[in-house]
Amino acid sequence: MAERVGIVAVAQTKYHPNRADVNEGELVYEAIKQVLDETGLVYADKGKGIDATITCSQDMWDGRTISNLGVMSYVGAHLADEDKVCEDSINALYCAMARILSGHHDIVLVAAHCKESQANKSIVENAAFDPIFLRLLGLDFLAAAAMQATRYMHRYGITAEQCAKVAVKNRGNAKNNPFAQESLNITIEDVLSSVTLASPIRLLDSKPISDGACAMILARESKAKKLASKPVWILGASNCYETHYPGYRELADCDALVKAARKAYSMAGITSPLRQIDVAEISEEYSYQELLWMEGLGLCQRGEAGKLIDAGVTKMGGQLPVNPCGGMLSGKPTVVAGMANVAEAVLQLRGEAGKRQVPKAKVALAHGVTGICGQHQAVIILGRN
Amino acid sequence: MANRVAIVGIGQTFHKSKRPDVNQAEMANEAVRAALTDAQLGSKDIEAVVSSNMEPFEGVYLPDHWMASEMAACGKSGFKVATGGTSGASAVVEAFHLIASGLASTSLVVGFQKHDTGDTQAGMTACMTPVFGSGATTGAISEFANQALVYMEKSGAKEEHAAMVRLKADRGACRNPYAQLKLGLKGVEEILSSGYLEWPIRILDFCPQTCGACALVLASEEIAGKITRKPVWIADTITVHQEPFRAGSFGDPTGLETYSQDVASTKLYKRNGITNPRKDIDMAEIYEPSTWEEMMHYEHYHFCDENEGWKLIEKGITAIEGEFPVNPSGGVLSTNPIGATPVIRVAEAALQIRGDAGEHQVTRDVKTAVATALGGCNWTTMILLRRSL
Amino acid sequence: MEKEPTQEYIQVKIDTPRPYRWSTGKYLGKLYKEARDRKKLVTNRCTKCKELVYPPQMVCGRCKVEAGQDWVEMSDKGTVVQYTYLIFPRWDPHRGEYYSSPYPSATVLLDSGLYLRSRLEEQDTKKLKRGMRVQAVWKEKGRGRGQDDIEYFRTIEELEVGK
Amino acid sequence: MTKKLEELEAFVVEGKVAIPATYSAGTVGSRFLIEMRDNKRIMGMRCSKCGIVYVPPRSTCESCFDKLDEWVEVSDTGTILTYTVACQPSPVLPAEPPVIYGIIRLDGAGTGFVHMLGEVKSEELRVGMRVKAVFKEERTASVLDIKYFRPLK
Repeated sequence: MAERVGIVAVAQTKYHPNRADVNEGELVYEAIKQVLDETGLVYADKGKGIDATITCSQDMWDGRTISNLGVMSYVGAHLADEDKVCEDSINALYCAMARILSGHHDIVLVAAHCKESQANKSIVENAAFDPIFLRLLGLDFLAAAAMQATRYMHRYGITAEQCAKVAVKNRGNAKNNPFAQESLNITIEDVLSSVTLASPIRLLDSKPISDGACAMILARESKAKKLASKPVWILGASNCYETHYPGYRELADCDALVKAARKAYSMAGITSPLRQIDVAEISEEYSYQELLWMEGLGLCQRGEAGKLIDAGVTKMGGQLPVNPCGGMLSGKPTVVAGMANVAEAVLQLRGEAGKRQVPKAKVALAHGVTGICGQHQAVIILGRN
Repeated sequence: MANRVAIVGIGQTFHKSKRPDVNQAEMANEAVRAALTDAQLGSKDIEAVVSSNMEPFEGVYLPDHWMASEMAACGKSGFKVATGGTSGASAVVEAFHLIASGLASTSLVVGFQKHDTGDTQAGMTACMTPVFGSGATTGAISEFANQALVYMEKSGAKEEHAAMVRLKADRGACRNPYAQLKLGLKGVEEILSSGYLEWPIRILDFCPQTCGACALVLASEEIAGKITRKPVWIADTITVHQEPFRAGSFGDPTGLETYSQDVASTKLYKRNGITNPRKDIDMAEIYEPSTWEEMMHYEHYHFCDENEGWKLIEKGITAIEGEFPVNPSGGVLSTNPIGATPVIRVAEAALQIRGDAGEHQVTRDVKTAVATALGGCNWTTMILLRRSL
Repeated sequence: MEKEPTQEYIQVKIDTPRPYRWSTGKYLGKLYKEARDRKKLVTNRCTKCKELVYPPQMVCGRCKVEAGQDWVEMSDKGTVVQYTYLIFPRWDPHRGEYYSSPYPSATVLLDSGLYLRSRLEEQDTKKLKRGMRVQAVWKEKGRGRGQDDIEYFRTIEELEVGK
Repeated sequence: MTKKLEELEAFVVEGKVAIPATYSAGTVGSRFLIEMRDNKRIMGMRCSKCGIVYVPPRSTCESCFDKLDEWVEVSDTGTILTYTVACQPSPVLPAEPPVIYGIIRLDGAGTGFVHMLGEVKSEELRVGMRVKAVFKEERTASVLDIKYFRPLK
């Protein structure tokens, strides 16, 4: 059996609505500098430092072909190994994990950035739709998500109040997270009376525009134990695609997530996720998604996530706190969000999550999603032991 | 100990300048089907799909999502990578690691580019944002033009040598059923009378724009042993990126620069006991967007000494029947669907090892081959293939 | 694979431009400020390798360390190292139109040691030669676009110094 | 040697990336669009193995990966599977908001068809509502040759 892969350092920028004061490189370096300082690592050849870098960014958000050109100096790519993954950044971690498990690399730096503020969200997202049958309709991820929300609520009787509870919970949790972009003291009524963006999704059901970066260092077990006093281990990881055309899918289910989770759980030896997982960080660009993805993750039966939020299972102090950091709803950029979830999970497992610490967290779940109505889903299970 | 990884399926489209009969997804699907057929596997046998494409060329964000079904990716693991021209090689590298790590036992690599959709040169120009100034964004052709000028002066190569590279490429392309440009050129004079794109790059010195896709099926040793008698083993891979050169991205009039090709090949050869590349490797498929680039790459990959690249072409050493054949497929000069181009390099090198290259099978018995890719600002990825490990 | 030519194939044309608000970042911002306010090109010298970092950047990509703030003012004169000129107009993605600059593009080695990609005023390609001496001509109006505040380099009559 | 570090300020450069694109609908997509343009017919593709009828049509079966070539005409009426009312202005919307989107399972189809809904008040919308395609007078072989789907009276 191969050595396990450990996460030895994590860093995030504070998420912000507009980081016009820095370019992409300077932004990502804010996070990278921290992980380099923390581990004392330098960029070097095999055996002496970082063996490879996996970056994650999107040309469409950066407005630049080969977006990694903008960060290459800051990630130590000169005369070194670098690759760029173009999905949510949690997949860059998966890629880095493969590099280590393959035995070819010992220490890999992973860095992701996105400045949503510098592009137009609708135009970028519209470009993801099939240009022949969908794009001219003027869809963006919001409109598609809204149709998924309608379908999900219709099919399983999920209510707008239950979705609003997610928004209230996460925005409240954000008060305890120094990296969160914003925290709000809001009520269910505030959510339900906020302006409708695309029914049933309202302003407070959705995430704000956000800029930020995240960096991490992964290492094989023997190295990880030397590099960090509290390494966190990747126990399981997987990802999965499903079909593109939203009309071909049952949007109220999320088969890709079911498959990704099943694989990650089997690697991690998890048979009863709600009982075995202590804290979960789930990417919810819109409030309904936290509920729908919980079902896909098998944290409850299909259609039962509303009951969990009603019962307070996912709040701080509940059986399985979900998004103690405040989630995407409190401001995390697309692309970066999945890695930020892993970073938060690592802090939880190290017991370094400050006021948002979930007591005695030993196993954590981090989730990342890319594309239209969760077309590409990824799950990583992390553990302290 | 890492799992061994073999290429067990190879498929590509017929490459053309325009493909109105298929959308991008259907085009990729042709290559995927061909690779699965070659591997004698069904779509359900694939566990992971790694794809490569540069989004601003076709203006599709997350094209792997649009094309997921056609790439047999639904219900499978996978992701897309993009590193410029090397994207396809990056996809091979990551798919290789997925199997070597045990995270998957079979994986599909899909590279594609549909050039009749957008404007490739414009897409490349957009690799600099306007914050750096428009003087800096002269596009790829200018880069290669500058580089050619530097190389001519430094090495003593003449335009005739560039023409010989095209002639060699064309001879290969005419024997390769999948190649795009098949000109049937008779001699260098014909090439030397073609017009200039940008001094001193002639139209025939440069690669075409292509619609095409290429797919590979990679498998673990266990699976490969069950399904094929002719596995091609991925012995090693290496990626080396670098900072832009002081005086532009590709040409180096300063003589100060270290080339990523040099660093990558030196490391790769050392790790794999290759002391004399032209002897220890039997053929190469390299990424040469221009004729001049091919001659320079001979030197940077240590196929010959410095300033002697043009002599290899002059002496016919790199011809199909030569001592060390390079790009018998016709290479990038004949076919260039950028996202797929490095995958084609690997595919063609693997076909040579299998002895399945048909009319463009080289004379030399190919046991070891190397495939290279060029991207970003002179970034390199190399993949070393062997008939047996 | 060939389809009969009579088949009608539909093409969907989409030309929505994608707007962006790119940030220069802090270091390149310094160049922008000096170019706009003083018609000077500045960049930082890496405190480790002592080489000019260009465009100015917080990190020296070659040394892989923070480059520091040793700001150096570039001379506005230099020598043409390489040049090339467009024969076909090309699509400029940042203008959204075919663009054919009449000005040849050159790599100029500034006397202060920096290789700079810029345009040459001289449009007669027969008069272009490597080693020719040139001087930056700054835009009088509309500065604030960094290196683009230099309109082009004009040919100057002078002996090559120090070469 | 320690120099006082300068406070540096970034500039913001406003601009765009504009590369026009021409997407090939391909053999299957073209036939679908041409049938709508010329005959106001909505065509689907049936997988003879799985029996699924795809609308819009596709050349590869989602389920069994077989090549598909069995064209079938489906009805221009169908049932709403889901919908949304996009209320806020956006540069990509084809009309002034509100724009209503829906996924409609056309009679005879096995999948949902994504399009717009019209001649209906937002509060009347419901999953399961019966709707019918309204074609434009001037048709150009585009997915927008259908103006929208309106409720069946």
